[in-house]
Amino acid sequence: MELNREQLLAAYHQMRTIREFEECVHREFTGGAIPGFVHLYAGEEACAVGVCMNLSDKDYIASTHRGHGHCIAKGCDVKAMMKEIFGRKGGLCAGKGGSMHIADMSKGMMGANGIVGGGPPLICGAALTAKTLKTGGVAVAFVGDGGFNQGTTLESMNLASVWKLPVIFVLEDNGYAESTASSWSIGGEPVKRAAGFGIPGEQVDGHDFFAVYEAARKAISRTRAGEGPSFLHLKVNRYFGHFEGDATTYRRPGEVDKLRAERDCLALFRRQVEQSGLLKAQQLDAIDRETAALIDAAVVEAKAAPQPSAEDLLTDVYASY
Amino acid sequence: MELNREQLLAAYHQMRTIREFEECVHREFTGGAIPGFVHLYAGEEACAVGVCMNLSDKDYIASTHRGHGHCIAKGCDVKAMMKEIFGRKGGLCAGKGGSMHIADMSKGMMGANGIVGGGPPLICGAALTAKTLKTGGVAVAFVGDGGFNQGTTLESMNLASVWKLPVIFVLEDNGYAESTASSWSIGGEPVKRAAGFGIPGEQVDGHDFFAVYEAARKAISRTRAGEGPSFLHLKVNRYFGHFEGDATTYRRPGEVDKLRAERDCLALFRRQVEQSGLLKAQQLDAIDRETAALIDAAVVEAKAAPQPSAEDLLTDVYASY
Amino acid sequence: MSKKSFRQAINEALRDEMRRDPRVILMGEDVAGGMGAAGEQDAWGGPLGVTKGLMPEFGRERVLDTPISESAFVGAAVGAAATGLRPVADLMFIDFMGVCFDQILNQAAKLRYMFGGKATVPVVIRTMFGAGFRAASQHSQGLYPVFAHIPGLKVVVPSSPYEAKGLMTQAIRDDDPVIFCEHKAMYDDQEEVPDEPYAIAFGEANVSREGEDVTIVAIGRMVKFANEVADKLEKQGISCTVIDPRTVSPLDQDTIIESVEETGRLVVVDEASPRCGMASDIAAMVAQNAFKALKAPVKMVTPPHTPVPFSPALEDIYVPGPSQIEAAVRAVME
Amino acid sequence: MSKKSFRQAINEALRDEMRRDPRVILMGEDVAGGMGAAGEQDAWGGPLGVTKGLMPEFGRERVLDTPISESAFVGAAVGAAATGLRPVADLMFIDFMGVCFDQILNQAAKLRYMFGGKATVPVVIRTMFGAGFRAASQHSQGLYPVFAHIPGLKVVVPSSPYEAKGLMTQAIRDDDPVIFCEHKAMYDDQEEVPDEPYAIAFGEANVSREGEDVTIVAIGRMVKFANEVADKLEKQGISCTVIDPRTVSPLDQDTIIESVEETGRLVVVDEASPRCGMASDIAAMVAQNAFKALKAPVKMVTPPHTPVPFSPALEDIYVPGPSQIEAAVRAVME
Ligand SMILES: Cc1ncc(C[n+]2csc(CCOP(=O)(O)OP(=O)(O)O)c2C)c(N)n1
Ligand SMILES: Cc1ncc(C[n+]2csc(CCOP(=O)(O)OP(=O)(O)O)c2C)c(N)n1
Ligand SMILES: [Mg+2]
Ligand SMILES: [Mg+2]
Repeated sequence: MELNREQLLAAYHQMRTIREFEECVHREFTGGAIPGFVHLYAGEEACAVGVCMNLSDKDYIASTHRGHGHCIAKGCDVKAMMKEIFGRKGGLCAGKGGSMHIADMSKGMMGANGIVGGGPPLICGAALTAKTLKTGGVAVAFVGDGGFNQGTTLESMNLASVWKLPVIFVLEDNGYAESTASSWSIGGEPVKRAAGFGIPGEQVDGHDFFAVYEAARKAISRTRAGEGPSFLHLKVNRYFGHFEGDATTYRRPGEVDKLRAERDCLALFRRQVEQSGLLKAQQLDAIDRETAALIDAAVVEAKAAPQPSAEDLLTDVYASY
Repeated sequence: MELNREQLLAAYHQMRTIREFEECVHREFTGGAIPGFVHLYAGEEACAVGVCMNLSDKDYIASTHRGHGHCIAKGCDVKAMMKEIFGRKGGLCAGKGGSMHIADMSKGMMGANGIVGGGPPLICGAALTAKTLKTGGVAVAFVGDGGFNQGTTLESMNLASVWKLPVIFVLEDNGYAESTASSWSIGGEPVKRAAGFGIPGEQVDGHDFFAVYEAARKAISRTRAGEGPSFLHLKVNRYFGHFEGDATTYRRPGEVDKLRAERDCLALFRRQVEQSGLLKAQQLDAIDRETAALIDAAVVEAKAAPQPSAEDLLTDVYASY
Repeated sequence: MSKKSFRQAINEALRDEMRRDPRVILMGEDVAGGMGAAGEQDAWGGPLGVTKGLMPEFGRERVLDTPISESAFVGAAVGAAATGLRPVADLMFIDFMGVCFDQILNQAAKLRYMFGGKATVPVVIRTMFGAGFRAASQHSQGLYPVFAHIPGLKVVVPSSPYEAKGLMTQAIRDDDPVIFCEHKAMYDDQEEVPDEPYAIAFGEANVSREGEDVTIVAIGRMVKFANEVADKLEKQGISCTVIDPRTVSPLDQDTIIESVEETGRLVVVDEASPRCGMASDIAAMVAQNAFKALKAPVKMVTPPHTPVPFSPALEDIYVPGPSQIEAAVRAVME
Repeated sequence: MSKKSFRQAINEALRDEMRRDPRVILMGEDVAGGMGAAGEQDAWGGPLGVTKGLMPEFGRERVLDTPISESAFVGAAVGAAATGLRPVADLMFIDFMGVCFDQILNQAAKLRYMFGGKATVPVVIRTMFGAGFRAASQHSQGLYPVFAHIPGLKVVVPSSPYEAKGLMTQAIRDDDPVIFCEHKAMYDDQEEVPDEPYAIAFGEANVSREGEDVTIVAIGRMVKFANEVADKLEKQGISCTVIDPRTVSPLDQDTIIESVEETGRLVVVDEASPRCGMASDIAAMVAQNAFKALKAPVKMVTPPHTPVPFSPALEDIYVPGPSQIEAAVRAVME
C-alpha cells in the first residue's frame, strides 16, 4: 500500500523529531542537566515510526526502558516529555516518572518500563480490553532482544496466542542487551520461536522505514481482523551506549560510525523519497529545521519549568484514599 | 539398543511399583489416612521409568507436584516415601515435605515441587554443577503440559540452550492441567516451541515404554556428549483426578476406562515382552506379587511410624544458626 | 438474609458486581474449568469451587480460563484495568505470588504514581492463603505482609462470610489495585449474610466486642479465635476488645490507637510469619503512637520463623490458636 | 590495610573467595559483559563495575554472563548450590526480585526445611538497592524487609566498605541462602579495609558508638547519617548509641535490647517502606521485650508510604536524612 505525500512527510517528521530529541537529551545529560537513567533510541527511529504509523489513539503500545521514540511515534507531546525527563512540573507524568516511566494513557502509550519484560503482560490486558469491549483496537508490545528472553514476554506470547488477542509483538533487536550480544543471548531463531507459540511473523530490516511500515501494516491488519497475534523481528542498531554513560567498549571500534554512514534510517528514507521523486530535499530540510527548533524550545521550557512541590510526593499513590 | 532381560525385569518392576504405590495411596487417601494435596502418577509410569532407566545417581531430575513416579523411577526408598506421605518420622523428608515436596538429593531426585514451573530453573543449576565440575552427569526437568506455559520453564529452555547445559526437558503431556485441556492451553506445537529455543526434540507415545526409553536414550546420550539440551514431548494420560478429590467431570465419561483397557503402559509392556518371548508371564506375575507386598508393608510401617516431635518444627530452617 | 458460606458470600459478590457492571470480568486457571476439554464445561469453578456457576451465567468472554502463566494473566488483568475493564484475577494460592510478583510490585502498584496520577488500576487479585490444610510449605503461607509493605496496593483479609461479601464488593468497586486474601480453611464457615449487595469501606476496622482490659487485634481466621478467647476470659473477669482491621492496608490506625488508649494493653494475633509482619507492624505503630497509654509490653502472637511444615503433628503447633492467644492476654494482664 | 571503596571491597571479597574455593562461581547479566560481542570482553563487570576484572582472572566458566532471565539464572544458582557449587548470582537491582521471586521465596528459602534438612543451599544473591540515584520507582526500592519476612533466608545490608568485605566473605562461606543488599549510592564510599580476607559473623550487630540517652538503630546507608547526627548531638549534650544490625535476618535482638535497657529510648532509621518494614520490626521487638526500660515512645524514621519519585526535588524529601533523624532523637528526648 502506497503512502501519500502527507504521510511520508509525517513519517519523516516523527523520525526526525525522535533523532533531535535523543541527540539533545544526550547533550543535556552529558552536560549534567538531566538526572537518572536514560536510554536513547537514536538509530532505531524507523522501527517505532514504521509500526506506529499503522496505529491510532484507540490502539495501545507498551514500551521498554528505551521509550522516548515510542512516545513520540505514538503522538505524545514532546515538550511535556522533555519536562518529564527533567523531572519538572508539567512533565508528562508530573515529574514522578522520568525517562524510564514516561507514559500517556490518553495517547494509548502505556509507558516506558523499567522492568525488562514488564510491558508484554500489560499489553495483553490492553488487547483484552479491546477484544472485550469490541473497540476494534489492537495492542503492540515493543520488546528488546534482551527482553525477548524474559519469562513474562514468553508467557505473554502464549497467552496472546491461546486467547487469540489482538497483540502484535515487535522485537527490536538492536544487537545488544546492555553489553551482551543478541546473537548469543537468544537461543534459536526469533521468528521460529514465535511460531513455536503459534504466532506467525517475519524478520525485517529495522533501518528501512518502508520495510518496517509494510510488514507492520500486514501484521497489524491481520491481527486487527481477528486472526490473533502477530510477530515482527526488526534487525536494527542503536547509536548511543546502552544508557547514558556507557562507554560501549563491547562494540568494535568504528561500528557505530559505519552504521551512521551506511544504514542510517533517516538517510535511507531521504534517499528513497528523493530518488523516487516523492518528496523534495527542501521539504525535508524544512522539517529538519522545524524539529530542531521544537526540541530547542522544549529544552528551554523544561529548564524554566518549576520543580514539583513537596505535597506532590504524597499524592497519586491511590486513586481513593 | 536392546535391553537385556534383567533390565526389562527392572523396568517392569519399577513401573509396577509406581502403579501399586499410587493405587494404594488413592485408597488410603480416600479412606482418610493421608492428609494434604496428593497428585497421582498412575497411567504415566512408562514416562518416568523410560527416561530414568537412562540415568544414574550422578544425574539429577527435578519433578513436578505429581512426583511419586519420578521418585520411584529415580531409586528413592519406597517405604520412606510412604512415611513421608503420611507425615511421619522416618519419612524421606522427615515428614516436613509431604507428597508435594518429596525428595532425595542423594539419589539425584531434587524434589517434587508445589510450584508449577519451579523445577526447570533448579535443574539448570544441577546441570551447571555437572558441567562446571565435569561430573559427566546430566539433568532432567519433568514438566507438565500446564507447566510448559510457565515463564520459568520457558526461560530455562533458553538459558539451557545458550549455556549449552546438559539438560533434557521432558514434557509429560497428559492432556490436562487441572481441568484445562493441553490442546487449548499450549499455543503452537511443543516440538517446534523447543526448536524455537534452539533445542531439538521429538514427540513420543508416553504409554509405550520402549518408545520412551529409546527416545530418551538418544536424547540423553546426545546431551551427555556435550551437544546441549534436548527435548521430549511425551503424549500420555493420567488415570486419577488432577488431585485426590477431583471428580474429573471435564473428561468424557468412560475416557479413562477406555485408556486403561487399550493404552495401559503395563499391559502394553507385558504384551510386547511376552509376545517377543523376552520374558515369561510368570516372571511378571511374580513381580506383581512382590511389589504389592512391598507396598502393603510400606503402608503398615508408615501407619505405625511415630509422628514428628515438637522440636522438629524449629530445625532445618537454616544449616547454621 | 440467609445463612451463607464464605465461599457463597464471595461468589455472590462476584456475581452481583458482574451483573451490575459489564466491565467486570474474571480470569484465572480453571476459574470456569473444562476449557478445551470434551467433558463438562464450568467443571471446576476454581479449585475450591468459589467461582462455580459464573461462567454459565456470564459466558467464557467474561470468565476466562488461562494457561498456567501467572505473570501474563495477572499482568493482563493489570493492563486491562488500566485501559477500561475491572478485572478480578484469580491467583490461586498466595504462595504463587513469586511467579508473577513483578506485575503486582512494579506495575499494578506503581502505574498511577509513576504516571503522575494519569492512570487508575481497578484490578482485584483474589488469592487463597493460610495454614491448617496440610498443604505444606508452598501452599500454606500468609504473605499478605509482603503486599502490605508495597505502597499503592490495598490488601484485604476478611474474617467471616459477612465481611467477605461486603469487602469483595468494595474491592471490585474500588479504583485501586486490591489484593483480596481468602483463608482456605474458612470457605465452609457459615453465617447470616444479606442477599442484596453491600460494600464495606476500606480502612475501617470492625470492633467485634468492646472490653476494658486488653485490646486484641486479630487478622483473618485469627479473629474467630480471638473472640473465642475473649468469651472465655470474660467469664474469668478479663474483658477484651477484639479488633479486626479487615484491610491490613490501608490500616485503621485510629480505631486501634483509641482502643489501646482505653485498655492500655495490646495483643496482636497474626498467622503470617513474624519478621516484618503484620503483628510487628501494628505493635510498632502502637508503641510509637499510644506509648503513654501502655500499661504492659505489647505482645505478638504469630507462628515461629519457619516454613509451614507438612506433618499435621507439626502444623498444629505451627499455627497460632486460642491457647497461645489466651496465654498472651494473661501475660499482658500480669 | 588500605583505602578501598565499597565497590573494591566487594570485588576483593569475591576474588579472594573464588581463589580459595573453586566451587565459587558468579553469574548474572553482564557480570563480565561483552558476551558474544565483537569488542572488548569483560566490558562491564556489572552495570556499576563491581565484578570487573574477575572474568579475566577466573574465565568465562566461572564468571557467567546470562540472558535476561532472572528466574532461570537465579533458580540455576539455587539448583547449583543444592548440588555442590557455591554460586553468587547477581540480581542487578533488588527491584527486579519480582521477576524471579518464586525461586527465592519457595525454592532457595525452603528446600532445606521441606527436605527435612537433607539439602543445603549455599547461594548468595547480590543485589543493589536504595534511593537517591534519581532512578525512579522501579530502580530505587529497599525491599529487603520482604526477604527478611521469609524464614530460611539470611539478609545482609552492609553500611561501609569494611563491613561489606567481611560480610560478603561470610555470605559466600555460609551454608544458607543469603540476600546481599548493596546500596547503589555507596559504591564510591571509601575507608581503610584490610587487604587479607576476613569474615564478619552474621547476627552480630556493630555498635559504632555508645551513648547514654538514646539508642539509634540504623540500616545500610542510614548508619552514616545516624553517626553524623550522633556527632552533632553529642556536642549538644545528647549522647547516642548507634547500632548497625549488619544482618537484618538473623537480627541481633540482644544487642538492641541491652542497649535500650540502658538508654530507655529507641529511634529506628530505615530507608525501606514503612509498612511491615524493618523499622516496625525492630520497634515492635523492643516494645515487646524491653518495654519496662522504655522512657519514651519508640520512634521510626522511614520514607512515607509512597513509591520512590523520579524528580530530584521529590526524591530528596522522600529519603530519610540527618534532619529527620535528629528530629526523632529530639522527640524521644522530650
Ligand atoms: C527484569 C530486568 N532485568 C534487568 C534489567 C536491567 N536492564 C535494563 S535494560 C537491559 C538490557 C535490555 O536489552 P534489550 O531488551 O535488548 O533492550 P535495549 O536496551 O537493547 O533496547 C537490562 C539488562 C531490568 N531493567 N529489568
Ligand atoms: C505457579 C503455580 N500455578 C498454579 C498451580 C496450581 N496447580 C497445581 S498443578 C496444576 C496443573 C498442572 O498441570 P500440568 O503441568 O499439566 O501437570 P499435571 O497435573 O497434568 O501432571 C496447577 C494449575 C501451582 N501449583 N503453581
Ligand atoms: Mg537490545
Ligand atoms: Mg498435565
